[in-house]
Amino acid sequence: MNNNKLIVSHAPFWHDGDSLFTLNLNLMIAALPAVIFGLVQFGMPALGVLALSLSSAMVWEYVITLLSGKKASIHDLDSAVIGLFLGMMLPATAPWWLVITGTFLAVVIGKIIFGGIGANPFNPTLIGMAILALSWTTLLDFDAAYVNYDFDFTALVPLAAVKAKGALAVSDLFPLNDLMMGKQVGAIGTTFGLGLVIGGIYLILRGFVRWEIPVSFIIGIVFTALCFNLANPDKYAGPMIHLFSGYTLFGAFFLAPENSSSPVNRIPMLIFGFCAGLIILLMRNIGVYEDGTVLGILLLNLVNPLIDTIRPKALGKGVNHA
Amino acid sequence: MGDLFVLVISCIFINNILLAQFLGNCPFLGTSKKMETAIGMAMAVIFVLVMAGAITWVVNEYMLKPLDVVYLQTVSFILVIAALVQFVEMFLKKSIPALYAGLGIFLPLITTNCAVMGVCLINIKEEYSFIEALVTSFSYAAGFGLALVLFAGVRERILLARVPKPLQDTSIGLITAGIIALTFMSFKGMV
Amino acid sequence: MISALLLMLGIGAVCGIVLSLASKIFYVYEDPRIAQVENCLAGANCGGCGYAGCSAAAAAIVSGKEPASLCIVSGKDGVESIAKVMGVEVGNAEAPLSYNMCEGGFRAADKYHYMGVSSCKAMAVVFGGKRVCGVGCIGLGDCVKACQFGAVSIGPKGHPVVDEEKCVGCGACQKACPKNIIEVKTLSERIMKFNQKYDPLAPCAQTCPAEINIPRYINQLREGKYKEAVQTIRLRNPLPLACGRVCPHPCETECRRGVEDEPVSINQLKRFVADYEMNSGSRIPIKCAPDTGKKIAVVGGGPSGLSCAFFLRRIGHQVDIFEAMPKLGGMLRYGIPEYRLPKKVLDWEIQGILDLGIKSFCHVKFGVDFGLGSLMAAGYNAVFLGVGAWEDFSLGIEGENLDGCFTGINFLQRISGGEKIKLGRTAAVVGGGNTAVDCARTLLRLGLDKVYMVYRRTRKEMPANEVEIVASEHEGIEFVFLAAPTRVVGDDKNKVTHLEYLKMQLGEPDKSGRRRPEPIEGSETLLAVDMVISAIGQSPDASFKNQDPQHRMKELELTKWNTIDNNPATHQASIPYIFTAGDAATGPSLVVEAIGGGRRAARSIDLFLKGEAVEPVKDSLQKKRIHESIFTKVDGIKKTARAKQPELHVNERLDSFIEVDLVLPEADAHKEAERCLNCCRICYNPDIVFPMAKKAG
Amino acid sequence: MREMINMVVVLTVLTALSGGLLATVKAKTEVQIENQVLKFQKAPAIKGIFPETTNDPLAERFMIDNEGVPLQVFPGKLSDGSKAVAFETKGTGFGGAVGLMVGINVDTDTIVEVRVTTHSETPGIGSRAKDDPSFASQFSGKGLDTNFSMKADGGAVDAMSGATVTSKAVSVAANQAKEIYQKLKPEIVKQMN
Amino acid sequence: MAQSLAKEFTKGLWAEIPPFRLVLGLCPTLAVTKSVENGIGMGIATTFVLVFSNLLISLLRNIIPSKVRIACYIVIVATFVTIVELLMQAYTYELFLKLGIFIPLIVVNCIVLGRAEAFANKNGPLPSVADGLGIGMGFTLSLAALGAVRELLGNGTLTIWGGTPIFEMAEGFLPFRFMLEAPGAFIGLGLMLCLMNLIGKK
Amino acid sequence: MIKRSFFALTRPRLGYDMPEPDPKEPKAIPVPSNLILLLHDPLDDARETFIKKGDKVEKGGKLHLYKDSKEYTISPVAGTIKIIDTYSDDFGNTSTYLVINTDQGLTAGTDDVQYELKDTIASADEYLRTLPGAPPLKTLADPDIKIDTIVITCADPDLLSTTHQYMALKFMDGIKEGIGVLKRITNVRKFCITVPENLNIKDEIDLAQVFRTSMIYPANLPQMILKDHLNMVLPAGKTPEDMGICFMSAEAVVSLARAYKTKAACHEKVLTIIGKQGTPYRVTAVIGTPLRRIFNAFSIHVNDHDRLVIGGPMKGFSTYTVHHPVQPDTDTVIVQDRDNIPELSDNPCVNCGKCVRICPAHIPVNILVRYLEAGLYQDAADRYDLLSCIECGLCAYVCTARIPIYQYIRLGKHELLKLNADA
Repeated sequence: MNNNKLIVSHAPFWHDGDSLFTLNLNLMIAALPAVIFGLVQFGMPALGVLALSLSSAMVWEYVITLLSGKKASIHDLDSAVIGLFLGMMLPATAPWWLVITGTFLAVVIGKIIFGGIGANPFNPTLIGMAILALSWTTLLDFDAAYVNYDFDFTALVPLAAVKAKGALAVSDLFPLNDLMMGKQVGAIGTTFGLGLVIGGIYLILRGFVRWEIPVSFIIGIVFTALCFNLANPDKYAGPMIHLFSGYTLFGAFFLAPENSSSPVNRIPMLIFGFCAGLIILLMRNIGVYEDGTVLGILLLNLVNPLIDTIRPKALGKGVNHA
Repeated sequence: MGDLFVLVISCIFINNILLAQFLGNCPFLGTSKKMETAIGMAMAVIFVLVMAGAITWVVNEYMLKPLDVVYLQTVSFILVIAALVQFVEMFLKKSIPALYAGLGIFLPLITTNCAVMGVCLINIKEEYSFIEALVTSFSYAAGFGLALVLFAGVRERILLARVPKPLQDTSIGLITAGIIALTFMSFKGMV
Repeated sequence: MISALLLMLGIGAVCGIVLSLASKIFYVYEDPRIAQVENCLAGANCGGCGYAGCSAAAAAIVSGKEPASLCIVSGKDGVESIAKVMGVEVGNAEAPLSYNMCEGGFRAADKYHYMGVSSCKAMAVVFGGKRVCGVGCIGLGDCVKACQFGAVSIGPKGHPVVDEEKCVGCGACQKACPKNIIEVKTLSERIMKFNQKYDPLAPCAQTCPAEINIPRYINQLREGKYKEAVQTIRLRNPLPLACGRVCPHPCETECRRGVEDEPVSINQLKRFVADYEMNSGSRIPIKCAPDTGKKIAVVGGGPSGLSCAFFLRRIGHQVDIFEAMPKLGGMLRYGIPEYRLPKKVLDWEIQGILDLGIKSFCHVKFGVDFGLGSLMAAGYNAVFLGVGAWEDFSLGIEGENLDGCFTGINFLQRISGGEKIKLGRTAAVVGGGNTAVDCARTLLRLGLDKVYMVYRRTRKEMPANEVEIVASEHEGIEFVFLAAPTRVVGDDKNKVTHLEYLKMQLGEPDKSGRRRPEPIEGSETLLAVDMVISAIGQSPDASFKNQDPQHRMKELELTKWNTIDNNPATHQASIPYIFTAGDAATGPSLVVEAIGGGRRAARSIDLFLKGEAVEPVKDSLQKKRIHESIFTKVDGIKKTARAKQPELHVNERLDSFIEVDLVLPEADAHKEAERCLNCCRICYNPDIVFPMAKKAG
Repeated sequence: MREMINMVVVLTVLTALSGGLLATVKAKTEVQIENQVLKFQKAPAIKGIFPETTNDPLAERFMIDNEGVPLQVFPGKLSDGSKAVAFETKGTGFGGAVGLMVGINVDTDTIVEVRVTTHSETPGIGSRAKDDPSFASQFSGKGLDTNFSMKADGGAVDAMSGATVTSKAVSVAANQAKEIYQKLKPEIVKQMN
Repeated sequence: MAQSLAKEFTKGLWAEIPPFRLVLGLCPTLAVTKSVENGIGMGIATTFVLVFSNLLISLLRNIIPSKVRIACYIVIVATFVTIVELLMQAYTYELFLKLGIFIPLIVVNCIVLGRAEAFANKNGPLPSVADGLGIGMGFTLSLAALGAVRELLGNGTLTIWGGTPIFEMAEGFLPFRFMLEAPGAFIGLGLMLCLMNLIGKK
Repeated sequence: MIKRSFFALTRPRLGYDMPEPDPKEPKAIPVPSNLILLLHDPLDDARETFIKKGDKVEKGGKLHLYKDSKEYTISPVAGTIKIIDTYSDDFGNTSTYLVINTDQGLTAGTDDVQYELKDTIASADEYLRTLPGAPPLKTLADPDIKIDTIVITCADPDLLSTTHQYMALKFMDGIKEGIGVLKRITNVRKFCITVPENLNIKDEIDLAQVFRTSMIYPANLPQMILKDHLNMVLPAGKTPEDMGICFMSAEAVVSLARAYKTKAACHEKVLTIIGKQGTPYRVTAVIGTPLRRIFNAFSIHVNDHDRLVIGGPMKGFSTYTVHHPVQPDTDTVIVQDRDNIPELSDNPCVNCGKCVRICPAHIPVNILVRYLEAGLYQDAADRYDLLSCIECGLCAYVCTARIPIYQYIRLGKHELLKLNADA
């Protein structure tokens, strides 16, 4: 008699080896260049904010799963990614309670109550960020945040400066080179444009992020910015300032392609990215917001279920049986 | 013309009747579980709101004002709206059953929809002209419909997700609505 | 002031006139129930239910898409009044409840490690699920996920537990379960549930002709829930007191413990809880479904009639019983002697059944005092014939009519009726069945010196219950085996003096494997007795067929054994509105058969009254076994002795008709209940670990 | 038919009764309501604009017609003897209309003071327009030839930081007041006397 | 009698408390709960309408023909709403300003019509008044609770009546403004609903 | 197992395996003492079986479970029936298994029972259904199904398997002969052969149209062959048979040809066995041989938590017992070591969309799987193309959340069938 109990499962019996863990790990690896630059630029406080936000996000998830008696799920690193991204979007001077509240909002309100990973209709990081920004505007004002820092470049937030003074007035303050190399005031992890681009390209090449969304997002930004800029170059800044300042690039590579809140079909992905870029520029140029990336992507998240219905016809669907 | 356009944008997006003015939440949560229902409801609201907006404007302008009994607004409006809706429902049911099936069945819901009454009152309060009243009524209704349809899209997915038990249904619906309200803040200041 | 008044008057009038005119002009017909239901709803048109307004919700309720409890605004009263509007169909107003069949105990071992979709349905299609036990619960909790009301949870033992408070009877769990473990049924449906081959049933429950859920009540007994145990039995058997005393308990023969040890004394446990109720001084209330307004006549107040009447009454029909004898009970009263089933006990039990609201008319004989015509005229919708088998077979030998010759049932009946019969000193009882034994033991108690039992075959072939035979041996009855009576010898006064019989010997086994007795030529022997009682079998008394003036009665067909011809699965006779069960249909058989038959007939009658096709139960398990539930060995059983039936001492019992068998003491009952292996409440490893590996390797 | 008549009659009677009842209640509360409106909405603003007057602007209020829309005007005799008027205009902010009471010195054609009367702005941000004296004080003493638009739009008003839209609403209201005043000045002066 | 009245009254306070148990009357719940004061004011106004319309409807329930009953109820409710509106204007003007359009909109509050149809329509005047009072109080309580949460977090104060806060957060507290905004109202109510569901689990 | 490449901008490509250019003779497994045969009739306690425990069977004897049952199997050995019992098969099927104790010394040679094989499809169906390769004779013989094209697949339908390619390489003559037989006994006039594009077949095939199929999975699935080569799109929920097309493996054709040539059935099935290290072995074994016998021959030890896969890694099924018999359609058997089995998870879909983009049938798998998880099978079929699925398993292969998507789909179709059957 044979008492071996074999494993019985359903086909396929192979797997390509991807898992949530590798996906999220790679997202974090891709964010590293920008993170390291931010740490160097903003020093210990930045490290504090990042460490706290990463750990508190994981703790929130752990606590909630514990309370609701579900299986612990932090090992998939999803909450770590949310925490890291949220931290990257905060100024280095953010107080501890702001970080913890932010991760709570992001992880619990943004993700867990919708049913955990994959079920969130909106990008959790952005939900946390949007609520923080709505509540404590002054604390997230980067101009005010870095008063005590001594930078070797213009210590003005580019987008805010553009908005307040018009593009013409600030045209010399922000050379493209500086913006790309992170010589600008902003959140911990979003100033180093080059680093973000490198991270983004890494993700795209390794297939962890669909290229359609970042590319169309950037096209949307550049195209709209160019239109505005051509219409009134004195008031509206050119595409490069818009692209390399604020959360734009971080949004393009890390926020907009967040899996569960973005489309999966090709055409919808292109629409999604482009419209996000467009709406962000509208908000920057004619709305009340200086940046708008956060709400812009959230708005497209909302439309996502609707546009993702544009999809190719399935094989054999609607074929008349002859 | 430009003013009207601004009015339309503002009514649809910025002062969205549901998300900014908190009107019409009961049917919003009730009819957003399925996309088809949401679309039907949206259409019905547009239909009724435009009619109600017109008729209440007339009642106010040519009956209440001349008689100096503006304080009877509430009573007269609601009665007129209720009668109108019921009449239209009966009319559709008999005469255009196809339309009734798609849209008419939502009519009873609208009688007690505070969005309809609310918009009529806003029209009077803001002292809009007849054309403006019609346009605002339509735009508010379109805003309601837009929010409803978008919400239904998201909600169809949420219904399939593993939402924790105590949060299911209305609770998560409200929270989602809150986030939608948040995203609608994008349009702030655009007009 | 005046202007306001006038304005409002105007608006009101216009609205009123327009609406009332419109309601006439644009009138469209719709199901009147929709309006009725809508009246019951809150009318707030709030949309909270997900429907577009109350009339849409009402339409959904009327069309059956939604339950009556759809509206979140109208309270409990609203739901009830909606149910009333909708309750035009019988049983709809009855609350369905969820109920799981496979419960508690340990889990069967797995035959493999499963990896994949975590759902019972998914696992069930992969090699029938990973459990070795094929009929039971898989335990991944599809039912829990399906329940919207949080009423189902996986209990500590890994099986679903239903919280009846929260259950609304929506049926989602039932749909989710791939193995039919969990069911949503109304009380009526549960009463009318018959064993089907995919039910998780222990071998005992498969065997019981009344289909009682034996492991369930044994477990309830073990947990001290005697009332619940009685209710479990009453779901299938209205006569637990009587059955607990006289049932030959075929279930015990199949008991899985009996494979390795002595079987559990199931019947004594039944008797224990039944006696517990009787002795507790109060009756456990029996729930009945709401009245349906249908009327059924039950002819014959024996076990099958009582059973049929009981179940029909419980599912809401009105039932009247007609009995030819002075009292109800049939064979239980007149065929079974007092020392086995005291009349007091029987009276108590029958009273409980009548208390449900069943009327009884005794001393009226079918075909004589009333007939089919009068029943139909009285407005009965269906008739159940449970007239029993009261006609003794005659021996067909010379001298059968001599003074001192009796027939079995007739004799017992007369004794039970209190008639004084002239007795002799010695008697021969011909036959080997229970009736014969009963006659013999009764005779002893009547003070006879010597009682012989004359039987054609050997003791091994005697159809009487083993315990009865043993008891009669104890009581001193002499057995004359392999003896075929040939003649009753009488004296000149026509009084019996001897019984002549021919000795027999066993021949070669025939096709059925039994060795047929063959007479030994010239071996006539005389047995000196002054009484001969022949108890070699009975048939129904079908004289009503010819006595009834109703011409339709001619259509009632009988079999060659005089039993009423019927469809054995539905118990419908050749006249569609007549149903029959018990001895009248099967010929002499067990009480418990009659009870099961009565319930099956009740189901058919119910179907017939509802206008549905009277069809047999689908995938019925009557007298079949679930293949994989039959084991040839059961591991890990520590042998413990079966509880002994306490009985009256022989000396005491011979002089009286006091009940011989006594009820188990509580402690013993519990001990005996502990012996139950909980089959189908626990998943078992049958000796086959997994079929493919059995002997092939 | 009877049923129909019954329906119509019941509904009609009910509505008529309702009308009568409401008319009664309205008549009883009318004066009180008017007082309340003055007390809570206008009085604090007037008080702010004309801290010291020799007359009672509330009591002396009068209505003039602005292209068919009645406009309530509060005349004030300032302590320095000059005459001033105050009236209310509206601009649109985040949460609906922002009411602005504008006091204008009739003699000098300069703004005396402005006060926000009603608003439903975000507490703490937009509401600073009402609470923050520095914002309102920008208007004080300005001539009516000033463009009260925001500086970004080429005007003379500094926005409150973080409350651009509310600031805009106030400036719109102020500009509107300027126009109305310029248009109706003769009428106002006539009425005041 | 008294017992059953008490039952009708208390069920509105917990077992059927709107808008948590009966998910109705969401619009005012969301809109006016920026402070406790507003919530209580709205609640009292609604209670007033509920009690009187319930009373009148239950008195007239045998006179009103069923086909126009909804129209009649609406008229009755609207009348009381207007009365409340006028009274508030006359005596609590500040509150009236804050509640704004939501006072006339009580007329379309599903709770009021719902109770009229579900309860007053079928019961005598006394139980109807008890029911109206209970449901109204429950509504007031809910609004006050949500108002308290939103005000405390969003503004750092608690104002029961009359504009002066009875409680203020410590000096360094930076208010969570989000709670005062529209999204905060939705999410706050959603989370409270979840809490009620959790507590409601037996 | 094939892992994804480091750079994964494009979608993964899984290539079919190839047999060695000049394959060796397969290793023959001796006939074991006990054979297990499966009958597709479920065992019903109520009915009396036609064959009984202890009955003697002859080599080539036809076995019915019930007197009138249409299902049969042919005993490849002479022996005694030892066990008749129920076997819960994969995907809700219940069948019956017979254990036959082989009479020693009677294992070689021709069948004891000779059939009268006529040149009609009915006659072939009557005796040859259980030939190695499981020729679809039942379909061809069914008068209700009109078949006008037969596609012979020399390409293996799943990865790792090389059985059919081996047959094509070695027995091209047999295939040609088989086509001749098929032309003789059926009315089908159109014959196609699919040959993997890299397979080195020198013979000219003139009897049939030759398709050179791609070496990238899932090019050899019937639906893909129809789409790529016959320019025919199968309507959702339809089978190729509904369209008049019948697929037949190379081995089936070869054994059919042999059966007609020798007038006797052959029982030796060619299999590809993939050991724990991924080593392929080619064997022949009598149908009914328990797999354990084959493993013993190659010293493959199957332990706890290992996985035994019948068929390929993408579409096969895993069984729970090493006694599972070789079946007429068992082409490949894979033994996976416990360390090589990828873990599944109960994570919900994270919407990464890899499945959507790899799906050859363009199904919105991300939404579909949500509906299936929620048990909304009808909606899934109506709105999200459940029935369009060609069951290649690629979605589950690439799933980041490691959801058993393919199982959900199979379950969904299965439940839907049940639902529709009930209705």
